[in-house]
Amino acid sequence: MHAAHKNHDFEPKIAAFVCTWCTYAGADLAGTSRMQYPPNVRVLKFPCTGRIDPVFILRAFQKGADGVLVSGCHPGDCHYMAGNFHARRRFAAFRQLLDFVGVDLNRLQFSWVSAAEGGKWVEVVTGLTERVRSMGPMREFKELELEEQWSGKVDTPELQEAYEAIS
Amino acid sequence: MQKTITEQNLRALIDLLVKKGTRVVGPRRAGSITLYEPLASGGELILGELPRRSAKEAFFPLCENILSFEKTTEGVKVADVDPSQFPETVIVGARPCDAAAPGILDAVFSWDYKDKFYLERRRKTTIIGLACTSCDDACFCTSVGLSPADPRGSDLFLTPLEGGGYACEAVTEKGEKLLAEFPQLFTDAEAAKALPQAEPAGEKLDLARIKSWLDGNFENPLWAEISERCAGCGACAFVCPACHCFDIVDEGGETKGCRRKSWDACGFGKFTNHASGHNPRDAQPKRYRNRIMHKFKYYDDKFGKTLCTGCGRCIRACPVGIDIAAVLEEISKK
Amino acid sequence: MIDLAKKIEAPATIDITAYAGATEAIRAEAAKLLTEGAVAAVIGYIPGRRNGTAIPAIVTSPEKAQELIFSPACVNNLALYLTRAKKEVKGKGRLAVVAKGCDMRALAGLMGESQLKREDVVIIGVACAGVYGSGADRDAPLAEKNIARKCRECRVHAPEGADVVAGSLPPLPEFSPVEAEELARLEAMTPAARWAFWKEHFSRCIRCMACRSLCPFCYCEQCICDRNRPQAVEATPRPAGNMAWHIVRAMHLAGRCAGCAECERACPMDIPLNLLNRKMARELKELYGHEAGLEPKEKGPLNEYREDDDQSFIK
Amino acid sequence: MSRIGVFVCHCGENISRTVDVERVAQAAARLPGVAYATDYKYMCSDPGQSLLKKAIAEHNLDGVVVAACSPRMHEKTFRKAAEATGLNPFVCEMANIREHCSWVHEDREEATAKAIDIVKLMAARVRRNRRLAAITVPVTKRALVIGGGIAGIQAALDIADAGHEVVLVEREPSIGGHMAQLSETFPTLDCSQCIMTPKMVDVANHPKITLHTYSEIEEVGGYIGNFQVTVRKKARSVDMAKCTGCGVCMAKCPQKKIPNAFDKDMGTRPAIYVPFPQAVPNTPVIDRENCTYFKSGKCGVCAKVCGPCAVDYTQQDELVTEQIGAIVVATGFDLYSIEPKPADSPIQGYGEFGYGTIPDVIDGMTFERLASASGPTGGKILRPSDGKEPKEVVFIQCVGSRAREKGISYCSKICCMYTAKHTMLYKHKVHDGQAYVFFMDARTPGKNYDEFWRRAIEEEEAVYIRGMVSRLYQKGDKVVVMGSDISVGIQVEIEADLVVLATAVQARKGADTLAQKLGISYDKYNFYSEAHAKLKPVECATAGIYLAGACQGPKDIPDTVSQASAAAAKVMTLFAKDQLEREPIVARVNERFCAACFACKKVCPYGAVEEKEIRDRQGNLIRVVASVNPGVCGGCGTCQATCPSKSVELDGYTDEQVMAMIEAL
Repeated sequence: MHAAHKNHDFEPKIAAFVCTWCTYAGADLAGTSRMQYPPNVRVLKFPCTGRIDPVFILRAFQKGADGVLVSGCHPGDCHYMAGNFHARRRFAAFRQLLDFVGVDLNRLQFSWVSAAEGGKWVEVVTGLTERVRSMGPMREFKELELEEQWSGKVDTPELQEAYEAIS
Repeated sequence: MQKTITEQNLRALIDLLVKKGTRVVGPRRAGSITLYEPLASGGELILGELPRRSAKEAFFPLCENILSFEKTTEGVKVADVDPSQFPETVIVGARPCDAAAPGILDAVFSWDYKDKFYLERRRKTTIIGLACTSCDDACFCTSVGLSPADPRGSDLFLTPLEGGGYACEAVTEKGEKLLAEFPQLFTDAEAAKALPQAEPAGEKLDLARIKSWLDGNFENPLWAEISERCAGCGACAFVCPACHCFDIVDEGGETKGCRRKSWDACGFGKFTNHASGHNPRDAQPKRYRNRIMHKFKYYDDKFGKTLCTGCGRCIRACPVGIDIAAVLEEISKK
Repeated sequence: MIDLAKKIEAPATIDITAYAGATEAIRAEAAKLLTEGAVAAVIGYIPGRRNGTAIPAIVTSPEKAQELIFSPACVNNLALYLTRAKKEVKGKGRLAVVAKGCDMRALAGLMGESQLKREDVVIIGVACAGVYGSGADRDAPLAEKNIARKCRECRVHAPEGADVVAGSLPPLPEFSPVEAEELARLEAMTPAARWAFWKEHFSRCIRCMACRSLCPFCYCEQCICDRNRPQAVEATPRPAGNMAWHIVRAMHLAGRCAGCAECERACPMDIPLNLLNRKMARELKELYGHEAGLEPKEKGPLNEYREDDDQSFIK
Repeated sequence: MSRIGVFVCHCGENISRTVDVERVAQAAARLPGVAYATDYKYMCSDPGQSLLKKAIAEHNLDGVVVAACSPRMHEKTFRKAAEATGLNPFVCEMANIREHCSWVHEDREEATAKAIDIVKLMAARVRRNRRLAAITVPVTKRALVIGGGIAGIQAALDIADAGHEVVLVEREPSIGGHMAQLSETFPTLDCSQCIMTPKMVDVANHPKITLHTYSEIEEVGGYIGNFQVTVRKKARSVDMAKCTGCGVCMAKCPQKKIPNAFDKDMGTRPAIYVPFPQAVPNTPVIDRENCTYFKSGKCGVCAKVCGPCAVDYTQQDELVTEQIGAIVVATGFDLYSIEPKPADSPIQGYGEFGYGTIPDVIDGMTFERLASASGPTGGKILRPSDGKEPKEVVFIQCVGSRAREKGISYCSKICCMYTAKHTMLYKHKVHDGQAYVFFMDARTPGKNYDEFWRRAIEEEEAVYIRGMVSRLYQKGDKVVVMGSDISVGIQVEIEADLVVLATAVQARKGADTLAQKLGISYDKYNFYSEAHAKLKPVECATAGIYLAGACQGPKDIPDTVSQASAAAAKVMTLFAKDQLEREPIVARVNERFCAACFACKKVCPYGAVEEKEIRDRQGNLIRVVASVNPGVCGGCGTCQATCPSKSVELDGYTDEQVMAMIEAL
């Protein structure tokens, strides 16, 4: 289970948006069970996947995430009854949109991880980390962030440096 | 004797300037439209089309950084943008309505506060103007006192000639310098006949009369009549060569970011929104009134100039068909 | 409904003499409503100064109603003037609106979103064979080369659910669906190629917000993109913020956009915005069988769910 | 917020073994807004908490991040500690560097770097945390029980016995429900009425119980602790205050041939009637559809014979509004019928059993009435067609239940047991009769249940045939039962005198309508949904509404009574306080920016969003906006993710907090 993650040229940054009742607890279980997984993931806790706004995913990519995970309760297990059902539709639509503007969906994963599925949490996080690592950095949004309108462009060494820092 | 240049040499001029490291901006194909953009070569220059946006962005960018900041343990580090890094620029093929705009805008950018961003770019820019031989029913430069062959604002002015090529008139020193720098591209020729200039349909307007009506009609039902249909977008202002409102925002992160200046428009509902939530221009007619007042009264009051070159872009761009030429005509009849 | 047989036989040029009948009917109905005092204003179209143009007009007198027209230049979706974004117009009182089939879909959507009550508006529907596209030749007869892209695939030529219907439909030629083809072309690309496509288009965006201002569904009191605490989308027209804005816009309209394509028409930078809307509309139809604007619906596809919704994408 | 304290816990060695806690504290000290950072061996210990409290006071901290274990472990601990110093508990957050870091990573460098990042995220969040105040809601200590069957009766009595007022609403003219119809009950064969009627009388006599029979719920407004419930009291045509229950009206009513639904239409009753002799209240109602006076204006015998002049033909439906603090829903069940169903119904009838056209094919409840001493036959088992005593009776289990092809996949739970009971009752009454039972398998989990079932086979000689019945048809005066015995693999054909179908338990007709009034959810069979299948089996997700009995799903009497008492206990727990306090993680609407599209209302799983009118001082309506009732909001935040303009925000998880965290990624 434990991926050897030494000597990689590139360590992806993975943002995980999870619900507190299922997936956060599942990740806790992975901890109490002393399972091992790559340290690339940063967890942001929400009450429910229903609270997770597509803008957060977009923003995470813009702010440098190379991969994003959204995970919550299995259908029918939602602490709030229907939050994950609403989230499911929202993300079904949003991922199509991201795909359409050219975001490689291999960088974006949705999963159901229950409070009992510590092992699944490890699997999901490890799988996504390794997949994104093999894909290399998410260049698109980062490059875009550095771009200016031609009229406002000033080519400075700092900008050049920032560009080079992406990969 | 008159200097002339062939179209081929005009394109060659662009190539030479680009090679030299000068930024050359001219009408260029951008997707399905034409925009003033930096040209990579003379071949990219589009002649015979009015770009969708004006040339003002060469001096007054759509968006530019004015400073960057970074919070460190030692405090906040602020770095100003250094205007000396702005590139030397030549604008090629600016139509009279675009070439005339900076001359109008200089006043506001160098009045009490000297806007170094604008002024430095302006100083470093040479404008090669180009007379119009065709126009459409939105063009109304003649109505506001300009003409399709008006060299005002251009440093070098080109007039298309019958049988091809352009007559070149050096309007300013910058223009003469350009002629002198590339003598091989320009020929002295007997003046061939210039192509007939375009003839916009509108009659010349009595701008003084319009202004005097505006002076006394801050409140008038006309404003609502014209602009109830206004959707409140900024298309008119953003394509306008003379509109120059901007917003300043800080963007980026909490610890690191940029202060940016970008175009704004008085048509936006939030344009005059106060932090308190109060909005003095709380309805679209008040906002549209400001647009007309600013162009034909306030700017005149302050700088003695009209803030419109009659390019007609706002008429073409307006998604609800608000037609500034028609509005002016109506006011002039009042 | 449109007679298919008639459609196939029809010529490639649309006979718009029927539009004159629509004009007459609109004038009569508007004058009647205004004279009776049934409405405070009629929102319709009047000719613009320039040849082949028409502009929205808010008409309050029976005399002025005689200026109303319907022609292929009547491109605007007048549903816009019934939204809370146009408080000045809405504040006049009960309104009548001239609506093409495509505009009716926006009205239905607004009703579903509690923005409009059916009884508060008189809908003068108009049978519409098509309108001019952006930048099209407005002197030539309405035909394949100058008809708007959305009209080529229109399925709502005859407005349904209007209070009165003005005009009648001429025979309708069959046009190739260029938007659908463009969508298919994009979908066949690699993600990287699509990114390049949109990046190029969005980089041209100047954030004039015409797309937002013309959209009947962008009636928010405060757009999230105007907020700066927190800032969800950068306000400046840089490529990064532009991309974010257009993604957010498309997402907020998903399941709501009824395809009037006003965003695309209004865009002074010619960004093919309706492709995004169409893409989302198609996905939501495929996923949840939802089509926006066919009738006022209490809930859109993204504010309801089924327990057995597709979740094949969730691992 | 700008003076945050970061406290990094070693957790003995649990964290410090893999995470360099000192370095985490040092890095934390440099974060924006952090005024103080330290590390300590055990933050959760008494000295650890003292350290926290002392630092808050000494360094004038206005926010706290405890980098330690999971917030699920100790968030409460540290929030309490912070609160003790006068700090708002909601500005204290935990950075989980144990379960999410030290325990799952081995590399010290990597784990330390990650721990620093986690602290950074939480510090960014805490800077935007708002000081939240606990929400209190007043509680009206008055319960509504909907349904007067055994579940409703039990719940009502329990709550009333605890000293709280109860309003019990029953749709029928009498309380009692299905249990009053039963003859005997499994597994003890108690006489159902003997144990039921005393409870009914208790209800009628209880000073704390207001009974509305022949009444329905018209409208429900409000929220936990503060419901307003309007009850429609249908016109009884008899003044309950005057009626003495003497029964003369019923005896004198000339219209006596109305099928008695209580007896499954086997007996008859007059047009002015009580459903059964032990009815509570013992006040008759006039069945206006069948009453000659109401049909033709002639007759009026009952009014003439009524001594106290209680009969009132002019009576109208009456609407009564009750202020209620908690609601127990105990609306019970209906039995499936094999009759043909509408074309669009997902549930099918049984054509192969004759769609209910064979007179001697009856359901279990009809058999109960036949077996009941107070039933239409006086307790004799006589078949409906010709009144003969059946000598061979076939019982068929799982009719409609566990029958996916008929549209119901669930097990009705009680049929195995009551069929076994029926075979016994039959054998007791028809000594020379033979009972056959077709069954898929017997489900007898319950105290003394399996013993009871075995007794039916071993002592009462019921023949159990494992298999399904494929067809029933009339042949002469017999009903031919064609089935299979899968244990021996043969086809079986029995010529029976009577066939009894153990039909499925279904949700009450109209259960969905009531659920919509109450704002509670229900499954695809219209059974009401509990908030959690395991841990909240009595609560609805809508706060303040509780479930009892078969309205939630098929149940037998002991389970029903247990759940009813549990629901009562929940109500009493709620009523133990004058004010309801809850975590302030609730959504709030920014009314200024709300565009009133009500998308939030559409997605709210709790029905917490209301439409609020904003009026000027003269009372003119200015606009309508969404408004969240904090007493009802569950705190999921689906509204905020749905709101296009983010004009509704979930406290504790605002966009500002989330964006700050994303920024700090």
